[in-house]
Amino acid sequence: MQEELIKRAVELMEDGTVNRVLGWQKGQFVYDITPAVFTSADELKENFVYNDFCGDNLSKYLKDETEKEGKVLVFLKPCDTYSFNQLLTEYKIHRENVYAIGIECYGKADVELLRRKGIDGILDVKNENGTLKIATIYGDEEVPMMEAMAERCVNCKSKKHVAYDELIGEDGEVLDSNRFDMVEKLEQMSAQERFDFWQGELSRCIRCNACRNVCPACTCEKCVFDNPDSGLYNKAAADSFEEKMFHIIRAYHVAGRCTDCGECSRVCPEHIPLHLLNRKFIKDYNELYGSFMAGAEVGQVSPMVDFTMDNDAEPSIVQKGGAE
Amino acid sequence: MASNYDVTKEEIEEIAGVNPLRCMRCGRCSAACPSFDNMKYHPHQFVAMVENGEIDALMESESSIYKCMSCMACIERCPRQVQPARLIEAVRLAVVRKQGQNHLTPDDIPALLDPDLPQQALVSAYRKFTK
Amino acid sequence: MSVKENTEFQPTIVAFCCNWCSYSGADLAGTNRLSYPTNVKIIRVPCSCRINPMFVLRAFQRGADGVILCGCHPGDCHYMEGNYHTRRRMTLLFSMLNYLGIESARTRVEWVSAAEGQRFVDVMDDFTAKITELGPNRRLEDLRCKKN
Amino acid sequence: MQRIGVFVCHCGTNIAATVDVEAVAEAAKSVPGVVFSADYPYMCSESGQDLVKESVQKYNLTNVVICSCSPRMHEKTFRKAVESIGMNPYMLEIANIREQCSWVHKDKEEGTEKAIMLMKAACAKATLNTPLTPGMLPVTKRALVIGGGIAGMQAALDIAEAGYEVDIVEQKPTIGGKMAQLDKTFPTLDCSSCIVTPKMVDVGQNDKIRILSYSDVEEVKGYIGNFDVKIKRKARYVDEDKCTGCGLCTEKCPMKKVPNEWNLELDTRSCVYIPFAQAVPKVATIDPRYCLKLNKGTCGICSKVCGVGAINYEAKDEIIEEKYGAIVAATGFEIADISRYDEYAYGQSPDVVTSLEYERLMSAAGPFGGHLLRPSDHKEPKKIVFVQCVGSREEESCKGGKEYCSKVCCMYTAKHAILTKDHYPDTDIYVFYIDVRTPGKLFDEFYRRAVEQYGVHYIKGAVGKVTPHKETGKLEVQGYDMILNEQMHIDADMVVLAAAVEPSHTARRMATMLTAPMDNNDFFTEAHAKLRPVESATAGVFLAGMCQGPKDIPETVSQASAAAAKVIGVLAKDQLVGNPCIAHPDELMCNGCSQCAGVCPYGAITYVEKEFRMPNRTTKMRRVAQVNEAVCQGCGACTVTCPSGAMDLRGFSNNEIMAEVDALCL
Repeated sequence: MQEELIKRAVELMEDGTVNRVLGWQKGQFVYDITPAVFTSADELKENFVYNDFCGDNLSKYLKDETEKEGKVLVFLKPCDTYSFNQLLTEYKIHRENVYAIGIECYGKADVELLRRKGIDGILDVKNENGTLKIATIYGDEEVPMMEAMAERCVNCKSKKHVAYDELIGEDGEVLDSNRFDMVEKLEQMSAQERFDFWQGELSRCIRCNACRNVCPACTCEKCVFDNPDSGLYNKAAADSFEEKMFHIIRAYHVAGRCTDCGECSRVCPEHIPLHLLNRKFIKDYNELYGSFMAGAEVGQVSPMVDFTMDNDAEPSIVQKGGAE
Repeated sequence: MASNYDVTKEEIEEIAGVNPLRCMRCGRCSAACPSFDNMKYHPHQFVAMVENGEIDALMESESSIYKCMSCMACIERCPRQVQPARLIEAVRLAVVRKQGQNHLTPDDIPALLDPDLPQQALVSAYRKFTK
Repeated sequence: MSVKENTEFQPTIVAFCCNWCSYSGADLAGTNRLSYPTNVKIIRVPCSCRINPMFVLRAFQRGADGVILCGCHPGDCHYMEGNYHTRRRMTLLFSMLNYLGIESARTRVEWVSAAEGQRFVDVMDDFTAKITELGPNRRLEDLRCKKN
Repeated sequence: MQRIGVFVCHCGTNIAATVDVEAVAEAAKSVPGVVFSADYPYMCSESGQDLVKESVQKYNLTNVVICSCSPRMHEKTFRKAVESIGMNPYMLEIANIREQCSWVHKDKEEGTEKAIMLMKAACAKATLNTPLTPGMLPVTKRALVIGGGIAGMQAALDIAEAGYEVDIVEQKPTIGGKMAQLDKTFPTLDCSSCIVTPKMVDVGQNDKIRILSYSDVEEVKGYIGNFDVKIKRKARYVDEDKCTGCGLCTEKCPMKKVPNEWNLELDTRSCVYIPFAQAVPKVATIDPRYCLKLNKGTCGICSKVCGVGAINYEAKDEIIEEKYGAIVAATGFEIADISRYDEYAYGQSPDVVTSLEYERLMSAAGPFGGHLLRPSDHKEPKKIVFVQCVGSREEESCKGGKEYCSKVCCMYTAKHAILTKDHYPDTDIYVFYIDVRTPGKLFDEFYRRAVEQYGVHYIKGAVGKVTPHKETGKLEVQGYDMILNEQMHIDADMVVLAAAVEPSHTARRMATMLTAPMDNNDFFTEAHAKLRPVESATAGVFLAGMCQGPKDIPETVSQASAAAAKVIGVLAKDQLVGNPCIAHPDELMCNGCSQCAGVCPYGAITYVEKEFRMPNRTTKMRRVAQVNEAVCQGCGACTVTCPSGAMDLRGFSNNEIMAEVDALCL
């Protein structure tokens, strides 16, 4: 796959369709991939990589890239295409300045899951027919890919590309995933249990803002938390509620625009399952106002800015919790 | 009101799934009824009498409940979705149940099936069973 | 800074009221000398759709024990559709707060028209009673900002 | 640094009885920013206001907080007072310690405590107050009336009377509307065209009024005082200025089989046509769907016979752009499609007609010259059945009917019955009704006349089925009489259906352009059902006639005149004062996501590409929100939608409300 992508990128660069390529660049280790812009065939051949750890959603980088001169080539996995559409809906990408190639994806690995299995000192990882052959400084290991797959990929919502100029590999279907199972599980808990769960998760937050910076929906010029006129201006947590407030507001602000790409949870250095907040909003508005998938089409009206006169639920339907 | 049958208007309304208060007394149901001349109480009267709780009179009026052909013309014409035919059916059912004539259990049916039996009769019968 | 220190618990309740219906409804309660608990403190906003989830959270952060939003009845909004937006936003926000383990009885939206002084009082009586029953908002309050 | 003055009102004993006002004034002294505080028996009195003014000057106050009654009561009074001495009125805040404190609480200790908190919240907000200046908007002193029926004509005449220019846009070739198609009017039996055609002439001859007939409104931009409207003038193929309306072309036109809309297609007309004799403007129009010259390149007779050379086959649709200060929507109504009621055999027999068709059948200018004949065999009907409420008062879920009462049917049916009996006394007339609704001056008397004087059979009941019999030419009507409790069968010659009225099919498109709200039935919604019945919620857009809801002619005319008065009220001003408490975006923060535009009920938010200076002397084009200050009403829906907080509301800013929250919770 990697060779195929490089070959096509070089072709498009040589025939003048694009003048640079937005892709994934090798890191120091096989699993620490970074997004990068390549401007020459040599750079591509040397540093471009596409493997099981290329989870980064490249669509957000298009916001800046498409403002520059010339067309940029971008590779989009199915879930990335939703973000791509959503950014188009919000006028964040200049469509004419981008050439999008949809690429197939069978799920990406999460190195954290390997580490939790006690695999450390990883030198190399190869995927052979669904089995990861891992070379470490302590010897070789084998792990089935399914066991190393990121949560968001296990519960993949769609293998369908909703936007592209060209497709490499197969297009898939929108899937019936189990992505709301954990949300449901939390909903079943008592208020105290839920509170304890989130207390435990959110108290680890160090307000590094990685979730915000990586999120394709967080494309504000300046975040509301950095806006002195918002009344929320603060750089660091002032009290124990601050992180909760930050994460509620963050999830609220991306609700209806979040495509559930899962980047927030992927980049969180504290491994807080932030996607569970986003998914709660998605689950709620799907159930209350009809199914809606942000980014499925360009120009959709989000349920957050829409309403019906007669059929909307009253806020009083939220009744669970109470004195317990 | 002294009742001979102990069937309340709420029961009839529940069986029929009809709210007689929606009726605005336009009379289109009775205007459309093909059995009008054979019925003592006419479709609109069913609505009004159920609303007033006069269930006994309806249950006793065989000429009314058994002359309705369930053609659903009244339902079709009604501008307020009152559905008089469903009320009539509900009264019929109330009578049948009171008389203990509802002997057939679903298990009895396969043995009684006749290939010539119209499909509609079957569907109609099942519909009654589900009520 | 409750004057009835060391007695029963006095909750702090913030009520956001839209200028056209609920704030007038509250005024009408006053004009008719209908009494409701002093715990309720009203903030006037032009429309219920002006109420940002940030305000609700901020109130909790600063030590409110309950937050109630009042607006015109659906269909009667002075700005035609503002309260429809409020309805959606707050349903989702409350659901999220509930999901985080915050007692959902601490948040409420009520539609109170300018003519419903009595209803305003009933709503506030009921809400205050419920919050008093729930007790202080330990889960969300900011300890450092609370004076006692 | 802010210098706040706090003034606490006793309101006689209204406040002072349950709130220790001296304590509140004393507590104010320790609030940050407060440099002066006082209490006074009646702040709103002349001397109370003077105290505020003097203190502002004496202590150089930048903000004033008044602890008194509800701001809904005296906010304006105090704002005026401080404005008179040069302070910005929006630097003043009110703490409502009467309606929301002293009047609702009994315990003085608790009341005082709460009053102090309310005072502190008001101070917290006041500290963040910024001076606000309402925008002044120029007014284009011309009005647009959409629709040339009786509502539009009346509104235009009244506006013109006041000396302002008016344009009427009418989609048909002539003004006059539905009223011109009526035969007589109830309950006076005036000849409709005798009263409406002089009005049409008045409109045509008024030099302040311009009629843009055969035209459509294509686009409306702008806001009260400054609407920019694009109007499409459809190609008429006849030069309006040259045509004298002599009608020669219509006589000579060989294409005579065109269904005549004017007579509801009960007869035919020529392809080049003048809708009716009294049309205004009296100008011919070529129907491009049927013209042989336009479609096949043959014929061309009309051009040859026209003495003034008015025919122009090359004409094209033309878009004109105009500016207006106010708009009257008078888009009128149509008769709802009743073909789905197959029980009444409408469409199966030509002798089953709608009431408007019956109106044309009776009209002297109608297809039979005023002689009432059945459309099928042109014989006089001897037995006529009228059916009320066809498609009205019906749940939408039933047959897609209208839930509302069409209001005019009861009266026009009585009119039809009386007129028919007047001309043909031996006619038998049956009217099947659910209710007869006659609220109006002389209405019930009129209906009773139909029953008592003319012997019209009014039957409380309904029609279940109409069966046309080919052989006899009769219509068998199966009906039900609720009073006699019996079904009846009538062999009728004609059946007349009182079909529901519905808003013009163009109304929704128009409402979208005007950003005016509509109800589920596509009627325009008034700004307030009781107190602002002729205004749309969109400033500068006014409503007249059936487009707002079913109504009869006098109601339509009075609403049109009322709308005209409102328009004149706008046009008479040289400038409009805006509301300063409106949304405004911080362009540096705005990220162009466009969510705010989606929630704005007034369409006040637009987006522009704007160049911004960036570091290192570079620039960048960015999409940012713009709020039209004239259109924004200040609800704040956009401010909550804005994720970055770039959109804020003046007078109720995020910071101000947060400060109030903080003050009340601490």
